[in-house]
Amino acid sequence: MAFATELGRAGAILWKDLTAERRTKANFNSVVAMAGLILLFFGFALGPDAKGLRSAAAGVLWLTVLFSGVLAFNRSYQLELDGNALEQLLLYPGERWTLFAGKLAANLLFVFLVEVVTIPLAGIFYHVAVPALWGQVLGVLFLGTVGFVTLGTVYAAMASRSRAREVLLPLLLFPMLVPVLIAATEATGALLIDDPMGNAGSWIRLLATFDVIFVVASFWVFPAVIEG
Amino acid sequence: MRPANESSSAVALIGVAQRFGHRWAIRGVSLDVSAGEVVAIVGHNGSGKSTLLRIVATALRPTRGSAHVLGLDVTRDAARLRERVALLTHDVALYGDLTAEENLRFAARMLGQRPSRVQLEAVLDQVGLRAVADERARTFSSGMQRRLSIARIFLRTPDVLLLDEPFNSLDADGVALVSDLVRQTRARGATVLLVAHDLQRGAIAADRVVAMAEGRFVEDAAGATAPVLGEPVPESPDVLV
Amino acid sequence: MSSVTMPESRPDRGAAAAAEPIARPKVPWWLVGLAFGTLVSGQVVGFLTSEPDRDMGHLQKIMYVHVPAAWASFIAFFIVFWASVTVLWKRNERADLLNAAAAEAGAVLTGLTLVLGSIWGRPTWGVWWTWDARLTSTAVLFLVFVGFLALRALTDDPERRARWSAAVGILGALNVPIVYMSVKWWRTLHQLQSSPSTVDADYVLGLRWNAFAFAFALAAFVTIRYRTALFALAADRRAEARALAGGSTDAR
Amino acid sequence: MPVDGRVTGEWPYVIASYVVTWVVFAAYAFHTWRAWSEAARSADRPEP
Repeated sequence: MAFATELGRAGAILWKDLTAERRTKANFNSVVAMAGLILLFFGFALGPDAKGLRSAAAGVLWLTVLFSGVLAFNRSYQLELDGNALEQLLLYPGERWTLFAGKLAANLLFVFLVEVVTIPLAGIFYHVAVPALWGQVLGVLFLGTVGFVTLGTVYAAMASRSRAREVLLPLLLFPMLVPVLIAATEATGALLIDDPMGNAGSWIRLLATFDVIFVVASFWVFPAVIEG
Repeated sequence: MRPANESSSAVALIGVAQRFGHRWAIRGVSLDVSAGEVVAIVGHNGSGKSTLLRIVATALRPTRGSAHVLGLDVTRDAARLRERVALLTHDVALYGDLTAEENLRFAARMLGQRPSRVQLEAVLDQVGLRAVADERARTFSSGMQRRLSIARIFLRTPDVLLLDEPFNSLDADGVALVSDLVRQTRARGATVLLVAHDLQRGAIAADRVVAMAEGRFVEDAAGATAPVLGEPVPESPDVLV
Repeated sequence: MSSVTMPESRPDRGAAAAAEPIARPKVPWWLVGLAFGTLVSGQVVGFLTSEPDRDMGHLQKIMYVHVPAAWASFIAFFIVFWASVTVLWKRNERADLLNAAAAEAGAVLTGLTLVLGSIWGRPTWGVWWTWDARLTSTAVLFLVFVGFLALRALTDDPERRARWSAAVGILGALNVPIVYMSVKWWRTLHQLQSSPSTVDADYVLGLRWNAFAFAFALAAFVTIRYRTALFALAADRRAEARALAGGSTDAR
Repeated sequence: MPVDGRVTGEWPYVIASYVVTWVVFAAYAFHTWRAWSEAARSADRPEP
């Protein structure tokens, strides 16, 4: 019962963030535009050779997701900082982890929606057909995004309230994402060519391990991060 | 002066000090408020009165001293206190892209309630915003935004009600709304602490007026005219501020 | 008129604390001496006991500073992790000072490890940088330390700074083994040359000696930085006592 | 690069690595000393 009430609070935050975003779409449109730009520019940097583009596609896709997604996290807290809604948020009864659960769910959904647009675009630009193992590719996308968004949600809670927040968030976040970037890129790259060496499995396990560790740790540290 | 008895006092502060970086917003204050009392804290900007309220509301951990509300420690028992204490924050704390109804619905859900549209409209009606229930809070005047933030208080029946500058940008009707709220809260035996730099004449019947300056109390006018305000003689037994 | 309490002074310990002199921090000279002595002697021993390596020749001698620096930075990260957990668990402000001291020393040591690895890599592999698992994960470690210190520098409120850097410290420390594993697998799959990891028995004495020397140096630096911070905290407390000594008022 | 399986011309790199180590230690020791003396000075300073 009590747990259901707490989940209800997380649901309220998710609903509130998505409603606000649905109204303006300002965040979504700019992040998707940024993702498109990054995809295009990597294409220019890599050259028009179709074979080279195809082999670079997995890495480019993940970098695009990371670089464009990171723009969203600070904004998700900007909503709370305008009019000092955060103080009110912290004064509601209930557990603080629900705030994290709500923010995490909202950010996850947001980044998934960005990916829905970005991934087909990457497929077109980089000449990648729908792979035979598309189910596993989706699994990698899910696991990689969960790891990325979990840490992004924690670090943005700090960065958005500090000076120089635009610089601080990537500075804190990106070094932490090295395992996500490597594992997700390797797994995606392998799966796009039907995983001939059977490597994807161990990378997926690494991603899953990363996710479990950091989801648990983030729920633990977040109450200390968000207060005051 | 009487010793702070934590169990019988609604609010008991002893030697509370609050520091922000190198600045001391509160430099050691002690306050004892009985249950059912209405206490007004007045003072200029930066005198520390809002900070004091935020400590009582568990929004800040006091740097020094002890603070108990309803017998509970504001630092240790903060989670339990939040169920029984409500703060009308200085900022309106609204989401501009949500409608009035949605802002209120969000607050209700954060309080663990599942209100129907009709219930929410009834509350909006109380603060005079029913007509604009489906308009975005961003389009509201500051007075309307203030009313909407007051509507959140109407969702609850707190044992301690904290009001930070409740009259800000309110018209005469709005001021009457707040004074009604205070009267009703007092009538059901709950405690009210309110903070204002400019108390509107006759708006609040306070049992006590406390003045703050530079992080300390400078006056404590219990049942008497508060000299700092230069207000006329009150009607017994309350202080009309 | 009933009781109007006017400002009164509270003759509490604050007034006494305001006048009290603060004890100067003691520099642990024995530790500084030990660190310096073992560093110098360790390097002499290293040079005397190590014949040129079959493949690397005299380059092997870089191992006596490179590897201990890496090990010492790992110790620093353990301290950061432990101090961070203590900060969040006990809300202990002294643990935060230790956290800052260890992170700063750790950043210096990881930075040194990177530069030394680069100097070693140039004649060995012909490049200044290689995507070796250890070098790469040390670089990530360095960046985590840098982020930690940047966050501290950009956060003013000491209480908030303590909580935030503890969160970054815990998450960063948890990530170290995962980063190392991921980089190692990544490299193995790419079939590049591996780093010289087997240590010949001739080099063990010099390596151990230098490892202790770097650990002592780390201990000396962290101790002095920590005591400096404690000292600053005591001075701050005195200033606080002065600020509050003007007396508090009661309204009861 | 290895010639006959053995690296040559290695001394400059060995010397450089030890010089770098001592320079870094000296610089950090200086930084530590300066922070210490600054804290000591501010503690001695009377409050305004």
